[in-house]
Amino acid sequence: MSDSHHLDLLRQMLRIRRFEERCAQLYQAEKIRGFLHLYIGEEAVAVGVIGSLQPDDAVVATYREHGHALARGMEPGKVMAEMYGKMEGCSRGRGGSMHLFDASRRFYGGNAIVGGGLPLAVGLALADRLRDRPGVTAVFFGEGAVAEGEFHEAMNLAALWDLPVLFCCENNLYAMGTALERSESQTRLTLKAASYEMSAWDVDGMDVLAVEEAASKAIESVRSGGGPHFLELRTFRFRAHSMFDPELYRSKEEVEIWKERDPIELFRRRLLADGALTEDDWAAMENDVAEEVESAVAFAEAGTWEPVEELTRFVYSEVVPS
Amino acid sequence: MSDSHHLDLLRQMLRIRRFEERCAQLYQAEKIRGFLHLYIGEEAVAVGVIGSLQPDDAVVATYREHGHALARGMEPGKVMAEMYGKMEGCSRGRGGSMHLFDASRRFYGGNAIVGGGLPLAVGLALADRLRDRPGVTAVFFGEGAVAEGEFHEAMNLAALWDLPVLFCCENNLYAMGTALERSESQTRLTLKAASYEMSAWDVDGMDVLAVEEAASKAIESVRSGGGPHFLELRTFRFRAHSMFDPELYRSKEEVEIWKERDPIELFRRRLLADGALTEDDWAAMENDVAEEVESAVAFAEAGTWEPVEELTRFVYSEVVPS
Amino acid sequence: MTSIATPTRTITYREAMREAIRDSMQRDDRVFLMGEDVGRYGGCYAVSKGLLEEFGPDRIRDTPLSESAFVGAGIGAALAGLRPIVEVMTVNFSLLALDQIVNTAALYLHMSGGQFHVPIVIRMTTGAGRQLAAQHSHSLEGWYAHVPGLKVVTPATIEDARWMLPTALEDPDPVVIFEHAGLYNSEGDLPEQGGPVDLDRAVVRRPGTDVALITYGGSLPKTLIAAHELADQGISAQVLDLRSLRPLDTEAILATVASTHRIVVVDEGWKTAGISAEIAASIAEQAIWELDAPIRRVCSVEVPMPYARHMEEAALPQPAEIVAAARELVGR
Amino acid sequence: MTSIATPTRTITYREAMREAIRDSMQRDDRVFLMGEDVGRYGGCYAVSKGLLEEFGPDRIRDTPLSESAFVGAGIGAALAGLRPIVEVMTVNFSLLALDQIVNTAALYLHMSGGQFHVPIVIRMTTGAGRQLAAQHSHSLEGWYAHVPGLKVVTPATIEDARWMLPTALEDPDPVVIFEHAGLYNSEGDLPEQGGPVDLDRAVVRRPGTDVALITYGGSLPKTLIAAHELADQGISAQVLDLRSLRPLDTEAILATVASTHRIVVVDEGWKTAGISAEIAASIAEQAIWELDAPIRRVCSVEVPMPYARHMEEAALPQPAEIVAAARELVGR
Ligand SMILES: Cc1ncc(C[n+]2csc(CCOP(=O)(O)OP(=O)(O)O)c2C)c(N)n1
Ligand SMILES: Cc1ncc(C[n+]2csc(CCOP(=O)(O)OP(=O)(O)O)c2C)c(N)n1
Ligand SMILES: [Mg+2]
Ligand SMILES: [Mg+2]
Repeated sequence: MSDSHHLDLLRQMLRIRRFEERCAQLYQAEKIRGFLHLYIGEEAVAVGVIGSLQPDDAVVATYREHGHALARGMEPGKVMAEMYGKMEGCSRGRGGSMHLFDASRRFYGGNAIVGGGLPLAVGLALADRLRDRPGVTAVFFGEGAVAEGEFHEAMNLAALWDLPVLFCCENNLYAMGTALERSESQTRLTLKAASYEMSAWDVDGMDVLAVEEAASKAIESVRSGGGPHFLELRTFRFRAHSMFDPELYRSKEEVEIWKERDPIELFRRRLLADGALTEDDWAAMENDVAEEVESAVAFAEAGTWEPVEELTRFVYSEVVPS
Repeated sequence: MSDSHHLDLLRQMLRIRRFEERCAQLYQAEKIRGFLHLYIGEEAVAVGVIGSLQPDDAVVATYREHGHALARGMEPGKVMAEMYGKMEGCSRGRGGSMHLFDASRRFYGGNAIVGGGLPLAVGLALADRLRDRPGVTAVFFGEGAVAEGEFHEAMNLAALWDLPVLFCCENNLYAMGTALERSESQTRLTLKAASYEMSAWDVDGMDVLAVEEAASKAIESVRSGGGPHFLELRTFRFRAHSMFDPELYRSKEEVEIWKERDPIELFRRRLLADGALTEDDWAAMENDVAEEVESAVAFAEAGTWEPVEELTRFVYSEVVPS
Repeated sequence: MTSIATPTRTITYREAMREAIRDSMQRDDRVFLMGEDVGRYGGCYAVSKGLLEEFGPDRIRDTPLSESAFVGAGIGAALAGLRPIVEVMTVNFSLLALDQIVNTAALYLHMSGGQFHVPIVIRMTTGAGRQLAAQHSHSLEGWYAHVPGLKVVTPATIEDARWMLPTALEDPDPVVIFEHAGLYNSEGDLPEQGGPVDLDRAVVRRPGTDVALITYGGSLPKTLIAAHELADQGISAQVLDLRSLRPLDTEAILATVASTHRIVVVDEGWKTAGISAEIAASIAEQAIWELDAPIRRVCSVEVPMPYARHMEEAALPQPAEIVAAARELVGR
Repeated sequence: MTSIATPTRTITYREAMREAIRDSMQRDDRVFLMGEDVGRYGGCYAVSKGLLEEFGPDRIRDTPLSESAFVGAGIGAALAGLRPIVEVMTVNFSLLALDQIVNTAALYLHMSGGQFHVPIVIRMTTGAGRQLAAQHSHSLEGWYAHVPGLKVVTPATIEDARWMLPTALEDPDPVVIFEHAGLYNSEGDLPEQGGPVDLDRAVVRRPGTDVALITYGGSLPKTLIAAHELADQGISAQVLDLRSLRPLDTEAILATVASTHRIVVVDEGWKTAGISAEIAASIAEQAIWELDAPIRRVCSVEVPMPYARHMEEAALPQPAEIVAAARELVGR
């Protein structure tokens, strides 16, 4: 892979990190309300996987999806405006942080029901298959969702029907306050896939190149008719589950140890060592990203409120979709 | 095992067979209505497993549970009266064939929602565990139920909490008209258990001794704190799914081949060969069973109809349970 | 709605449904049928019998026992441009798919600011009357009618069984079709020249002036029997078939009130907070002074459905009760 | 119900709930709490904070994300003699457990001819108002109230938060407790000498003669504000807190009608076929001639709940609308 590609991976992760750090501030400032789930620490996963997808592929994510939305190329301004609840937001201000959508990029959100996106992904893939379209559907979910019946049903259906689905399990070891070992009797998640005769790999989710390599291989196999594939992406959430979480369930030490494996810092050092990145490049990158984030905030600030009269619009369709 | 025990196993299977053959006639005669799911061909499973349980153990079954009810020692008269819809029935005539209950024998029915009994069994076992009672809960379900999310959730919970549950999967190869290979991407069902780190064996469900041996071992392990256990009991339904099923989905030949492995006939021949059974014994056994079935029918016929005024009784409790 | 002039043929409700599915699949290759045992078994109620042979396993798709996943998959397929008909064998099992129906199908369009349409049709059998006992006898139409984003229809006639589906498939939003198990064997005349019918208007199935009997779905035949008996007793009862429970045709309901001033609502569902409550409530809000008598509701007794025939009959609305309620309102 | 004489102390709704759980667990070792994050996390809404340390992981049991299984397990444990309190984090997720609640918990006693009691208590948070958007803002109390075999209560006051649970745990049948998320931080005075309260009677929270405002749960505070404003405008509004949605205290509802003759029902749930419909319907059936004005319902607008604050406020019932509805009925 070329240096420029590596620099781009670094930039993508940095964009997400700075964007969300700003979101946290804006939450304190009460510009953003509701639930806010930060992806900080897990950026390598969304960047590595989604960067390996094609425009015609589909993405289904969770309520912790800012990183996925940005990695998919959604405009930061529209995403930020959505969190502000502005009409210029990617969901018209109706969804907020948990419900980012972008039909033009086949970004199907943004689902706040744990496991709820999994059956949806199976259906998107079924449609692509029945219409002989080359699309692959990547669905993201946490390790906590593995305990849900919908995970089981969706895995079986995708495998049984050989559908082009890439199951991306973001194993950050906690589901709110519930550690994996208190959620699963068998914590080796790739064994679940085996029970559906689905191929599966576990991947270091803190190493963006490892994620990218695994994802590319898996996507290629899925696209070429190899059936669905399961990726366990081992990562960690550096921040609380949401802005309300006092984090009683884990120690500061545990978090600190994981922070030493910060995917951005690890990759930055590596590129510096390789000489692919200079300190100046880095400073410039930080600058560009900071500008992008500030213009996103400016866009959101300048946004308008949806007129209350439009509350009942789109309960039902105004036009018939083709 | 003693000859007398073997004869008893044979008798238990025969009781179920003749009882259900009579039910089929009574359905034609419109004495029994609603759905009627016959267990004919699968008798060795209920007899082998339930015969190995203790009185304090609990049983949870499906809508195909006549055999389980009889094997658990429920009076044939009360079961038949239930199918007649008589007040003397084991569920007061309110449940019918799909909802046989007997609190005195910890027989929790009789559940017509596929997979619905599985979470219930986990809870029964949890209660026994929390109260330090020695009970084991045996839950029966078909291979079709394995695709349901409730199966997945219940298996994980039982294994995660190390609960005394014996999961008995009656794999008769079809879920209504859906063959196992059209229902599961991975048809080796014991692999499912492995994905929950639960021990599992597959057993020839047409050989009552094999079932009994496996069940006894499994129950012993579960009771002694070994955690839940999964048994796949390979069997076959000789009759249609229900009285409405035209059986378009399978060939007569397939059914005929399986009938050659009729669990009753196989075991009868074996006992005759061993000299444990004589033709006279067999004739006597047939006689006893026929009498039992006829007295059950007589009991049902003599039964009374619940007064319509009692329709609203037991929507809520009349007494506080201890 | 059957006009007398046109030639008709006699078919069953089941056949009308099957014809509707076949015809829709022939016209539009984006349409497919998915559900438990819709293929090789021929459909639990034989509605899809023969379709597998005609359309093959891709379009007549047997699913495992996974209500949440295959309904959710139908929603995903609809989002991606197909026109799935998802059959949930019965409303009783739809409880396992409610999360997908309520939290995804019903919300996605509004929540995405108008971006994502979910043109799915979900068919399910509903109702009691066949001694299937408590877990197989629910009527939860009222629950579905409670949810914005869904459309809920209840074909009660042969013509609606034949012609509501094509309209539902043209609809850009999720439509839930409730088919009462007791109707499948009913026969009726279908006009040869029929065509798609609307999904939102109630229809007067029998004119009348003294009292109005408002009902839908599986209760329509019983209600017509009651109206007939009332006629024999010199009482002219109008019968309004709602056809759609969401949206409710409030205009038609109010017109009925204005013309008869006495209302009996007949609903196989439980009374408390069911669709019968909504009908009574909307009248109490919008036409209370039009009433010459209190509103009466004839619904199932609020008990889990018992197996024994006599108990089930006692639990379900019967023509005699409808007649009694109407007579009480009319005062003779 | 707070009598003026007795000494009181001020605590929050959340603390009252926690005290109720702790006290019940201390009194009866068959009682245990089970649900997602009730233990180490301290409860999504901090209700069970500190209880794990006091009672240990067997009785304050964290569950995996498996709503159907752990609710079903609670039902099984109740069948086997325990007294589980199962916390479903919010009503939105209870859709995944509905099969167990409706097809097992609600049916087993009747279906078994009276053999199997299911003394389970299921607690869930309900309601909107915190900008959590469409999938996290449902109010489905009306759905649960539709189901025979369940009891459904909606504590709206500190005293009910503290004293409904012990009664629910004594109850031999399944009781569903809805806790509105907006109430947890509310403070109030709790009588030191309190004790278990009934689960089936409505209570007049504010006397009044011109109009009655009937409500429950999270809408009670808004409704009391409206009544206060109405008083300032010279209109005496009675406020009836239903407390229980199943059974409904019809007697109290009819008494309210008889004393005020004008009814406004306030319900955060959607209007169509919700609990507000049942209240209006029962009045239209049993006390229609007592009414001096049509019944009015102030409910949430029938849309998925939007995220933006101004849109969410527009979608939810507000005191101003309640006031307007009441004034319209009173005619000043
Ligand atoms: C069905 C359902 N149950 C519970 C919740 C509440 N909840 C939101 S996120 C969450 C934890 C999910 O953990 P995981 O799947 O590992 O994803 P993560 O948050 O770690 O990314 C829970 C319990 C929910 N949103 N949906
Ligand atoms: C949740 C649910 N879905 C569908 C049905 C309809 N149904 C009843 S039995 C059955 C097949 C079950 O097959 P299996 O689990 O293998 O048990 P078997 O009948 O073979 O003993 C189906 C689909 C049901 N009762 N419950
Ligand atoms: Mg996690
Ligand atoms: Mg089977």
